[in-house]
Amino acid sequence: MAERNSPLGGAADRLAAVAAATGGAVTVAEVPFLTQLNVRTRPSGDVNVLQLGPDEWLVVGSSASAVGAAVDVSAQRTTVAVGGSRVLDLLAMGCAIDLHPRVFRVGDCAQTTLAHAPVIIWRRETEFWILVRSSFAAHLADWIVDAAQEFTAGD
Amino acid sequence: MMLIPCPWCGPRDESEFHYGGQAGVAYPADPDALSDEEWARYLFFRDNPKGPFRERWSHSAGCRRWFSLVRDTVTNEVLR
Amino acid sequence: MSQAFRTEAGGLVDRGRALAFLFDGREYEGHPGDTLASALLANGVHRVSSGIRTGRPRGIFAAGVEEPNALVQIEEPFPEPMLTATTVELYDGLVARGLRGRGRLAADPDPGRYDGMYAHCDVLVIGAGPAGLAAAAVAASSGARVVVVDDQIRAGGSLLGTGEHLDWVDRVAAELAAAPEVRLLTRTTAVGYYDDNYVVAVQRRPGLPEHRARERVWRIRARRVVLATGAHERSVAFAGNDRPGVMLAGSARTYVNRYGVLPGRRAVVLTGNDSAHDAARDLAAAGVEIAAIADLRDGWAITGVAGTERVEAVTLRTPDGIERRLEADLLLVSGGWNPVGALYSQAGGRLVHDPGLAAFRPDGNCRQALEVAGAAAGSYTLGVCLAEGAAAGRRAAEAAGLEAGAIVLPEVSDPEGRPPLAVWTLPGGDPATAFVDLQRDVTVADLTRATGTGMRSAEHVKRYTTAGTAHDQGKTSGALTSGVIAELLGVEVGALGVTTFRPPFTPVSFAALAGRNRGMRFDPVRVTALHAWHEANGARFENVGQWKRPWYYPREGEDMAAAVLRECWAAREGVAMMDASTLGKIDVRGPDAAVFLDRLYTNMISTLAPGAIRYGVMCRPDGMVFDDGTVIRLAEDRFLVTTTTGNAAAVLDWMEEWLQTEWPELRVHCTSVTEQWATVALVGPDSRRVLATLAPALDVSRAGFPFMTWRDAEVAGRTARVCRISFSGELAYEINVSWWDAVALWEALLAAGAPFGITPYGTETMHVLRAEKGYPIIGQDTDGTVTPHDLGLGWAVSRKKADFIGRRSFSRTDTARPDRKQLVGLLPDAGSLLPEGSHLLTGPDETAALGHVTSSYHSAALGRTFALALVRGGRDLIGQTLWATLDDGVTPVTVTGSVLYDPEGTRRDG
Amino acid sequence: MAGGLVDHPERLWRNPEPAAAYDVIVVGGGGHGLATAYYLAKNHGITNVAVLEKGWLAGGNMARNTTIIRSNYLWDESAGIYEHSLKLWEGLEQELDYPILFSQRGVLNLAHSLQDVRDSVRRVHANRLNGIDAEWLDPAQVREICPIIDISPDVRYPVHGATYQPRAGIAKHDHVAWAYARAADALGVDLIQDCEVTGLRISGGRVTGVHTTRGTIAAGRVALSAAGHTSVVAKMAGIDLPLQSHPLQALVSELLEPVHPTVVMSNAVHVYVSQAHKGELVMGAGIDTWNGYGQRGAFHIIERQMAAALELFPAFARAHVLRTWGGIVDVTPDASPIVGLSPVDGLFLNCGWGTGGFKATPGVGWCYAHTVAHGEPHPLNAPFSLERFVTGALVDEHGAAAVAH
Repeated sequence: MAERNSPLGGAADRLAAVAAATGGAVTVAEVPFLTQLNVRTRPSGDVNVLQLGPDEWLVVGSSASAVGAAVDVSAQRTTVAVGGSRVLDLLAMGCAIDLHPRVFRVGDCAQTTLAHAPVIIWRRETEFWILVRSSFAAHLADWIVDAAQEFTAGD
Repeated sequence: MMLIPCPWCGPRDESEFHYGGQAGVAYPADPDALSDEEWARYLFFRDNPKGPFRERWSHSAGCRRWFSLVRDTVTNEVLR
Repeated sequence: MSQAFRTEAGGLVDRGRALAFLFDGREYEGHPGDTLASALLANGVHRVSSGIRTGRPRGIFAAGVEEPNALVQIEEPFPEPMLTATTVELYDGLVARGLRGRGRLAADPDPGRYDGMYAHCDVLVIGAGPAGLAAAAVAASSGARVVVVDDQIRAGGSLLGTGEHLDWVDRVAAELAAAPEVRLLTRTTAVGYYDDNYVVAVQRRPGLPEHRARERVWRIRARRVVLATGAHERSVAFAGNDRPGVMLAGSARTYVNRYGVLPGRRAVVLTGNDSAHDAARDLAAAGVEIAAIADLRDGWAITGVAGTERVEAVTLRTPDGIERRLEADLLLVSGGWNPVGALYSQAGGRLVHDPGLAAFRPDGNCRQALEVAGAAAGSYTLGVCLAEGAAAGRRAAEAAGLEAGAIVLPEVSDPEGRPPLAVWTLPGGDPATAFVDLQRDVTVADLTRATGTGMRSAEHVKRYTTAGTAHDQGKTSGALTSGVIAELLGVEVGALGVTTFRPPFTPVSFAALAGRNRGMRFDPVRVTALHAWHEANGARFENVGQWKRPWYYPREGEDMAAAVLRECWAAREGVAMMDASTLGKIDVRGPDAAVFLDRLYTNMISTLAPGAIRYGVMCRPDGMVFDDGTVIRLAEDRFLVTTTTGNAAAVLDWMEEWLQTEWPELRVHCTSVTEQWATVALVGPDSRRVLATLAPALDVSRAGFPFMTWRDAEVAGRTARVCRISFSGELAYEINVSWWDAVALWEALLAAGAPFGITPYGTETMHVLRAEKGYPIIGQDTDGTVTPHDLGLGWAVSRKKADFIGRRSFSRTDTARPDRKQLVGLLPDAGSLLPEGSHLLTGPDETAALGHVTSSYHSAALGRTFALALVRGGRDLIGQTLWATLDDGVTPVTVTGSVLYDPEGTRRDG
Repeated sequence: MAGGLVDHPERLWRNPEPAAAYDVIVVGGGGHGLATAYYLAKNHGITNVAVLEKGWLAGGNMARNTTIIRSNYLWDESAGIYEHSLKLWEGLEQELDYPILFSQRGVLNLAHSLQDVRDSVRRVHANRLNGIDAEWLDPAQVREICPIIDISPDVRYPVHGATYQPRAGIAKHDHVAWAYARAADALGVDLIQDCEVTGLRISGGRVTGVHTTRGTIAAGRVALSAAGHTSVVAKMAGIDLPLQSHPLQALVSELLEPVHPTVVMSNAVHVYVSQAHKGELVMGAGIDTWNGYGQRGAFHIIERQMAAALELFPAFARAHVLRTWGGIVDVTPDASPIVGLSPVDGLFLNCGWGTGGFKATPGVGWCYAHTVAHGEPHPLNAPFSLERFVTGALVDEHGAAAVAH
């Protein structure tokens, strides 16, 4: 049976080439096939996700509105990991929100636009994960490759 | 480029939002009870003040929440 | 002649390197650090252009962005229209020419790259002169995030022109450049000040390779802004004040101190304030002979300027009334200084007239979080500028919740000065040669003529004469013009005011503002999981919103018409398939989901049984059709609704708006799953057999899988949801799988369908198939003025429901009219294809149209052309003949019902 | 000569003190108010008229628009009044004896999608039936009219063609206003500036005058013509209107050698551009979505417009934006104006022109003057009554076939 296809599966080489061209100033790669579950409920206070078993998780929060909804959106978005010494400058070329570490800390996330595409930006330890609607993924990849030219050697 | 204070996401550029016009215009409880004139008022007539204006915004590029605020339509200052 | 006017030493140019350039066809040399203007002056070139109206010779008048005269056209390396010689940084190989009025655009595409950056900071300091540097240094000492922008190639501002304390400047600049949270941007001009401290600055980045941006737009959001933009010197209106060699005194001082250039050999100084005396001192020290300093405050006057191409002599009247003719090649003028208030004005601040200052200055209570420091605030002595800057920096740090440290400021002692004279015009001479706006060639005579017409508003006079509207936006002429008008009208200049400043502060290239948002980046291109396959298989694409959708798949030698006929034929007689993934999909769930959808759709949704599907229509409150699609009931409390491709986002917003703002009590959640699912429409009499081979476990029989129901099944080994719906009237299925599985499904369908000649088709064929059945396309057969009844969709409008959005509007007098435009079919009598947009008349010579053609096609199934149209009272006209307009003439058509193919619906179940 | 002063008359207008009473007071000294006053005097012999302007004459939208003149609107009602206006434009320079620099250089309305094409052809056919010159051009023909347009098919939103109205064009807005002002003044109309209306005097359901910053002035009839601010003024009479006021931005470049021979409008990508007589490129942007009276818009609107402009006109890359500004447009739910009677006797409405105000100036002045003089609408503005929002008989110019500006 033919294998699955991720939105940026065909762009892997182009994305990998960015790190080489920029000498590590910008690194970019797709993190495909992540499970994403959209949970709708309005807890008051902390929310925790408990693992109950190999295939079972529990979202726990003292809830004001009990009614919730869980929708599988794993394929709705794909994930693009961007990093490198100039990653903040790269993102600043297309994202209007303030990603400075004083303001946007490790673990923080924001729903906004990057290169005019709707995204979720999630700061991880060493890189940013950009969750992008699958239909916009190719556009975002093209944009990143283009923007990274500013950091390519040759000056 | 105004900064619009989203109650959930904090201040964001106005370009992340969808403008909803005058706030507090409720859908009539019983449309059939309204004359055509009254129905037309609900459909088409909205306040258009020069100065403070309570208006609706939706953070369409973010959390998709609707909220309202008061903005001065001359200075664009968000008053509350 | 090689730089005969360059001083032996001094200045901030790199004398070790020579840069060759061409101006008006002649070769010259300058040095790194020169502007085109300073390099021209170094070579004794004063005349740069001519007056736009008068044609009078014009020279270099200033040394910065305020220059009104020295307009140049860059020819090489790439044509660029209308720059000022005083702002063009000299580079090797520059080819330029003087410009009289109009610039020239290149015919070839611009090879340059442009980009933009967002920046955020606690403190934005605009201007790196003494006040700005002090502010930035103090703010930076607190650890605050600081951005400093300055339009020059190096920090220093006015100190570059006076040559004072440059060691301090360099030290502070170096410290700022090294500080981790500070961004010092030189060659960067703040051009726009918008709401909520959003400042736009443009950075020039010369000398970079082509893959890097030559200009960059900075969009800076600052918690607090310090405006340290300095002041511009202004002229005085007197006869002959436009001659080459007439120069602002402070600018001449800058040429001497900063560029090591003598703007002339022998100078006469005409001033109403102290600053020109300092200029004279520096020029004298550099070797310029000062023939006279005529201080208007002491009763001096000027009665003549001799020379056309260049000042040759100046005639003065001494305080005791003696006329003296002085040989001179330079006439230095100072009519006073104007604080640069453009950005303050853009920020929403007011500029008020300060008689003591003889100028307009910021009133100091702008609504935005900014403050003004130094000359921009009207403080013209160095000590005060430094102190104001430091204080502003400290307050800005405090506003960010940080504590500023101490910094070292240069020791300065401000001299006692005499107050400046408010002087606008000087008597004598021909007012038609007394210029207020040199670039627009506007004179005192022009202003007099304007006020003579009855105009009383400065705005009128400026528009009448065009004063202040040129490339320099009146930087040197604005206040002067107001002053002269006030004199003419006999009012206080303060009462007259200055005109509002508009962005940008200096001209900005279109390309810089466009940045990288060019070509495909202008607007994101959205594609489906199958896009690569479509491209590889020769699809022509149609833009639908941001999506690229396959339009048709021409084979070798096929034109569009042939390809579409073939695709239609396959769907009607065999089996065909289409990528329908772009349809919007929204998961709607919650105990009140059915109630919610009942209110949004015109038809009844709550009666839909789980497992079943219903076509639904949405209206706006005004009763006009907004969107349509299918509603799938997945469970009691769970629906999946589809929207048109273009409306997906709008419909989700629409749902959220009603849920959140009108019906918060409804327990419903809406989630977009448009990209979660890839959708393939499998259409045609053979579609059942193709599906059966790929889904052996699925009962695809008529009885087992009836029309308008759905099944979860495994198709081609993938988890799939199969819907028995049809947008063509044929037996058809919509197969939904995960985006990840789309390619596998598509290829499996191709393989399984091969024996039946399965044919991929695009949007054009889809449109023809649905039109043959009279199914409207929202946005093509509607235009925001069409109700469901107009479309013949009355059957989809519930009469049982108490209310739904749009219902009340149906009973308005015009909306209830029986003779509204209605969707009907048309059969052209001559068999020709009607233009979409053609209008319909009751007779060949009529001009009052009954409506227009919304869709028009060749039909393979009907073997003829047909059309859909919105026609006034159309349903009553069925069977009658109307005339359709063509590009040339009219053609008869017969009105029919809108369902032209298989009206009995016999083909639906195969 | 580039940038030369045209030959303005030596005298334009008196600056009279307001009289105690007038037969008609026109509120708003913009293009519409001045034209209305002129036609009241010229066509109807009503010369005891005052035009009250809170600032300086024609200092509002008249001074801020992009001066595009055309009549190729979709619906018969719109075509009627705009075509009447265009015919008046064609004789206006002679009529008012003033160089208004009316230049019929044609307008191209570009189509960027298959639906744009359908809507465009629909508009062309509708225009022809209304006696309006209109034709559909394919991309190659578009390029013949305007050689600098990029018609290559591989841009983001290719040019599929355009509608063309040869009689359309531009004029110099200030000159038009001053021409009407001068002519009205010459016929005895009082043009009173720095005179803001602060209230409307109404008794027994009839307007009897206005309160102003320069005192109370009696009037038999009051004609509102305060584009952008109409909601504010009408509110003084207790009248609510279906209007929302939005910022609309525009900009000019430096003076350039002739490069752009016609007027190009593109709704899909929001570009409206012509090259004025002096040589500057004059461009209009999209409307800011929010209500605003600040005569200032947001910067991203301008950035967007520049990107779109370069998609169509790569040659503009190194042209420079010299000045941007904003006007206030009052927009109705159907993007068509409201011209006619009001619920208050003797009080008349002219508003909601959105982006169409300038081109309509002579036509609406003519029809509004008729409406005020006769107390009933001229046939051409009858369809634009307030009543249509109740019956639902809208004149929806911003449906699928909308062409703004």
